[in-house]
Amino acid sequence: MIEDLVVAFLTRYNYYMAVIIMLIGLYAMIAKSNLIKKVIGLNIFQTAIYLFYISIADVEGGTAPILVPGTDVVYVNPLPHVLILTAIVVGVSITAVAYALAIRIYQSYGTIEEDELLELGSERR
Amino acid sequence: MISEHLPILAVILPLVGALTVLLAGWAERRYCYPVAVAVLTIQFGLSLAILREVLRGGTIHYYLGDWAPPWGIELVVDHLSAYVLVILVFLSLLSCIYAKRSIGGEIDPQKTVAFYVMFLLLVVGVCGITVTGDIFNLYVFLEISSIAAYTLVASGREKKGLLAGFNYLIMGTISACFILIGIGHLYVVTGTLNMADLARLLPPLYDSTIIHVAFIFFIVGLSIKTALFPLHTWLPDAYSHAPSAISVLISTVISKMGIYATIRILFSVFTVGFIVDHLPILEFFAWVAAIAVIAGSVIAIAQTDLKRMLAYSSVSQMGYIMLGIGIANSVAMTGGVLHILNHALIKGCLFMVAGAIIYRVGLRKIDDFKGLAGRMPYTCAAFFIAAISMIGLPPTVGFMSKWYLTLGAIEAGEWFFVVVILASTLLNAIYFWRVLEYAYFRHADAETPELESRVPVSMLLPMLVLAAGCVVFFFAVSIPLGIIDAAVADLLGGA
Amino acid sequence: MIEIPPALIPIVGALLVPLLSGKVRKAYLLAVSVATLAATLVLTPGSTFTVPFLGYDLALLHVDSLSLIVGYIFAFIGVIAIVYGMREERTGHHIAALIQIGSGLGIVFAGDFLSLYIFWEALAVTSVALIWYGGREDSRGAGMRYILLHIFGGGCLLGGIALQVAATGSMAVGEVAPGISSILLLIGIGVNAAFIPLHVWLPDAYPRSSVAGGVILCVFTTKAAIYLLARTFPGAEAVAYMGGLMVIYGVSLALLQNDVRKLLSYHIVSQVGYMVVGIGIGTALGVSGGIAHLFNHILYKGLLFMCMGAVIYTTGRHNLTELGGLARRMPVTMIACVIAAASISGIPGFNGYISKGMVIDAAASMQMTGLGLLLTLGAVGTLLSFVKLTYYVFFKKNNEIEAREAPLPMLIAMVATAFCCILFGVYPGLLFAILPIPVDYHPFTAGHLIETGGIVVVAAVILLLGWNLFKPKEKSVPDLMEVYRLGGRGLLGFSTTAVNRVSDALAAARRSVIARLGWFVQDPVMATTILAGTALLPVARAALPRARAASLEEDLMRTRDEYPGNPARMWGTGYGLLLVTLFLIIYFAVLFLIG
Amino acid sequence: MRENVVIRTVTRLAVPFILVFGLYIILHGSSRAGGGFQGGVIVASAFILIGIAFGLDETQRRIREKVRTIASILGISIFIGIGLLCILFGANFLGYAAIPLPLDTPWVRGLMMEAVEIGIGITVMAVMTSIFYDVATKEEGE
Repeated sequence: MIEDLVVAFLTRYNYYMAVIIMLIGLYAMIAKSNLIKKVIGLNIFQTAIYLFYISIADVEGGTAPILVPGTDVVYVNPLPHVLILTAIVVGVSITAVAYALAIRIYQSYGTIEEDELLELGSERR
Repeated sequence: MISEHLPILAVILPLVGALTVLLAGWAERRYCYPVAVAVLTIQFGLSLAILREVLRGGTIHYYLGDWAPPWGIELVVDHLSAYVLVILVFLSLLSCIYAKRSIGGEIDPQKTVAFYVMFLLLVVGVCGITVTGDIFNLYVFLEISSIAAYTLVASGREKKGLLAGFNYLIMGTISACFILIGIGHLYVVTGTLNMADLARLLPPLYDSTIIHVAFIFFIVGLSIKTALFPLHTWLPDAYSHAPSAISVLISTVISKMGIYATIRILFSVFTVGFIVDHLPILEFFAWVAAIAVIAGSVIAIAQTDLKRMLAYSSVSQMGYIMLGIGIANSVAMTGGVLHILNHALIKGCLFMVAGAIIYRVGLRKIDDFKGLAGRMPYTCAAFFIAAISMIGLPPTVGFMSKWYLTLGAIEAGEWFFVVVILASTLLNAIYFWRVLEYAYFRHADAETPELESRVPVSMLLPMLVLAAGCVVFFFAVSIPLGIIDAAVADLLGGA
Repeated sequence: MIEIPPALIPIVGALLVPLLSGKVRKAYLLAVSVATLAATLVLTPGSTFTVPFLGYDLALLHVDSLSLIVGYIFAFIGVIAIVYGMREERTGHHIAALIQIGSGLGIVFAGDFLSLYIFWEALAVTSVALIWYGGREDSRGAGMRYILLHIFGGGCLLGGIALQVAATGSMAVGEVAPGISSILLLIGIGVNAAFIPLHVWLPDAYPRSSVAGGVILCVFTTKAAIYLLARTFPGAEAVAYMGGLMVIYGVSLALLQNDVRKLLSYHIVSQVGYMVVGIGIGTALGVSGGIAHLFNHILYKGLLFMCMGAVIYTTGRHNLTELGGLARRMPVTMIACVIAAASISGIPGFNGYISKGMVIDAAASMQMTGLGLLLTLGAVGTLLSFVKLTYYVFFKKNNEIEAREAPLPMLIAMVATAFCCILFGVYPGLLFAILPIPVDYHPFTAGHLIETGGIVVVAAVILLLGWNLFKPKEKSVPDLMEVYRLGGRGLLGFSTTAVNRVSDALAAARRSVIARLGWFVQDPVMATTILAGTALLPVARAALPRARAASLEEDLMRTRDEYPGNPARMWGTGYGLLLVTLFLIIYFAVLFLIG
Repeated sequence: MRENVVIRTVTRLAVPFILVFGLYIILHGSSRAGGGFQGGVIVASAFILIGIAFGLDETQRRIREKVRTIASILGISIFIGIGLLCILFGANFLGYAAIPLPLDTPWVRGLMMEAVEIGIGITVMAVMTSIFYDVATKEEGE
């Protein structure tokens, strides 16, 4: 039983790792009251996916996908890297927007602690 | 010559437009608006041309850089995409026209340039989603438009808009990540990202756990994007605290974009064979949608703020569309896809009315609307037509989708859904008649100050166009139906 | 002649009303209604007018003898109602009235269910407008309840139509086979035809409508439903008994009313009951009697609403207890009202006598003795309540009311209608000539006259014995609407209070779960120690020496104090995030355990 | 910002190398592991470093917002322009091979790809720098 689980874990460990990191990110988003920390949580969440993509591109014993003429080498799959590059750009833009929003929130509310924001919001209502 | 390149132009044009707006705004801030409207008008013409091409010659395939799939990125425009594209561009155009005066009071003047640039970037994303045939491209365009949407929601003077935008950003990004991870899973097992290719390669692998996992990730991610009921939490705040023009834009364009992406993933990537036979997710989907229809309406009844009421009504209407898709026979699908058009017309009109009321008399609460019809007759007439349409009474478009959904549910033998559709009619009636009664049949309090209550033409015109659309498309329903029939046949053809 | 659907004339005509004003508008309204009547009169059986739509051919004009007779009377009363409502100044009121007339005609001439449904809903929507134009404080609620009930009915009708179309593939209006679709259709029609217990909207809304609106309302909605009933359910026995129930129920509640138009409204229920009986019986005599009664009923009930409308218009009062002594002040209205009362009570020489007799005869000829008895009883009750109505409005002494005769347009409308009541009462052949199914019925036979005489005698005896019983009382009589209102209030309460409370409770639960989770995760090892310690403390107290236990307890307290405080909270992104997390955890667990 | 000789000196020394490295990465987009995104970020990091070392106000004055905006527009325009050029010569969008240059097809492709990568690099550089400056300065901005 235990061995089966271990085998199962080892063959798919990149999936589990991705999920674990995602959960860490989600935890930060849920439990941290500071908006900046929430954004960091979001980044961790995204990073999990980047890592997942990179891990699926891996070919055992493969080298970086740069053409080496005349030799018989195994390359790792380059496409996920390209995709993830795009995803990173998207992620960076989202982070930038999130921080900009956090700054604006700070400017208009004077705080970025969510419990205080919540109180301010309910007062206004 | 140009006609071959229409799909890519549909993406490039608003992008160029965004840059032009930026440059124009540099020269003089007030040039932004005419440039943006001009760009969107051309874009609308373009989308009509695409629709014509599709109707004439069937699905258009366009290979970027002449690289044939699966290596290159492929743009595919079929009936459904052309149909959605035309609707979305049209609504963007109208809300852009509408934006001119409405943002005057809601946005800092120095942000006007950024506002229109973001507006056009959102259109880039939306158009990209509709024309792309590549699943990763879909993700990228989804994110482009979403990022633009986050900033636009938060662009107003209203402080709560910032929080709403932040929440929206968090939820939206999580959903995008789920979609991304779904794409990753699919890539692991098939090695391709082209939708048509995926649809071809997936069937032998339908029993693989990874496919199931990927599918569920897609579903959860897309449900957040479309604000399907239990995951709708970001929607009410975002809709009600955004500037009015943006409420119009996201309630029509962004929500439809999510629906479109869902349909694409469900039917063009996974195909009916999977979602019906291997993982009976559609049944589940339909039930969730039915709950959304009822729950959204019930919560909407409790709202006192018009925009918020409309937002919850959107939750319910998204459920309506999803119900049609979930029942998944051709009649119900027709109803669901038709409701994409209908809901865009109706909700666009309603949010425009809400924005005009806020703009002119500064009222948000339904209780304050006493005697409004006398002061804003055209606005209230537009609201009346749209409300009737939302309830689903003839002669308005809302009736047509209700009709097809009912027929579809009956055909599928799903009695419960028939009841849900009829019940939602009743619930819609409750909250819309309340507004109508206040606006038309109560006399204004004596102490209400006589405000200037003429709505500017740039706001009134789009509103009336949409209201007229609600009636016109009832009589001319065969025009969209002609396209939808072909689209639905495409989607269900894989079965 | 060009044959166009008469429905389109007032509906299209209504669009121009806002552009006109003053005398031009009045002339225009009259012209539109007369044109509608003309367009109806030129129709001949077999005329068609189809519009292709959605792959179906919508037959906007499907003319046979049944639709013709109903169409004639609808178009005629349309003209009368427009004349009657000339004094009305509100633009919206005219638009609603015209669309209402058009929709009624639309239903009558619709050859398919889809266009029928469109007009059906238009009828409901414009009715609400007419009710709300009543302007009374309680009009609003009544209009709201009206539209909700009718949208419910419309929904059922739509469902029934959809089923019918799915089953037969045909949109054509015709007889419906038993099944779920027939039940839904029956509910949908029943709402409009005021079947018990769906009738509540009628006495609720009609008394609160505008004066001119009441005349229009009392004609179209219920009668269009009866027409549809005749098309779809001729000869359904259950329907016949429903009609009998309506007759009695309507009459009994009418006798107890104080508001004049409420009294008339309950009489609509009761009189519609006669028509339902006739159609439910389904024989030639029955259906023809029902339709004839529909024809006559529109005349005298329209007249009654006009008279009472005139009374309300000139005096501003609408309760029997407050009225009286108007006979001398409003002689024309009084005469018209007496004619109408005689008609509805079935006095020979007036039109009600003819058709009521037909229905009762039809019931008798089918050996439905019980039903016949009910109908006769209803006739007695009707007579009683109209004696009461005319007495308390016109003849009772009351000198405090200052009133003048109603304005000229109203008088013209009333006199014209009263004339028709007598005309069709004296020359029933005129009506028999246009009935859908030719019948051989002789109204003025000795048997019928004796029967009527019996009714009058019984009524007179009851009046003599129990005059005081019929004295109007101020207290209003409860009806089923109260029950429905409770239900509606429950729903509103549910969505405003319960939903909020549940969501608050959920939010609180979520916060506490998150807070605890957050607390635990700050330092899982220490947290476990604290939890275990707290759980084991009682055991330790029991098992260990006191000093030892005390020191353990002290340790625990210290650990608790030292524990990183500040339990985490979460924010508006709300349970969406939590759901996603839950999903991921489940996914993780499933993947890990199953592989 | 306080005077810090070490940081300033190191920055002075490092920035040219970073820039050159960035350009190298950008220019290897067609044949090696490189490209506009990566290179653009590296170049941007040089500007960010300057901002940290010499103070934001000083740097803002040197590299104005307008310049950054123009740069980003320029970059996208290069990308779109080349794409449309291909359409003009009868190929699909970004179908480089159709551009009539007196070279072999692979060379044309490589050259055009480089041009596109340069465009992307300029945009990424400009946008990244803007993000940093806008977030770091106290003015309002998104």
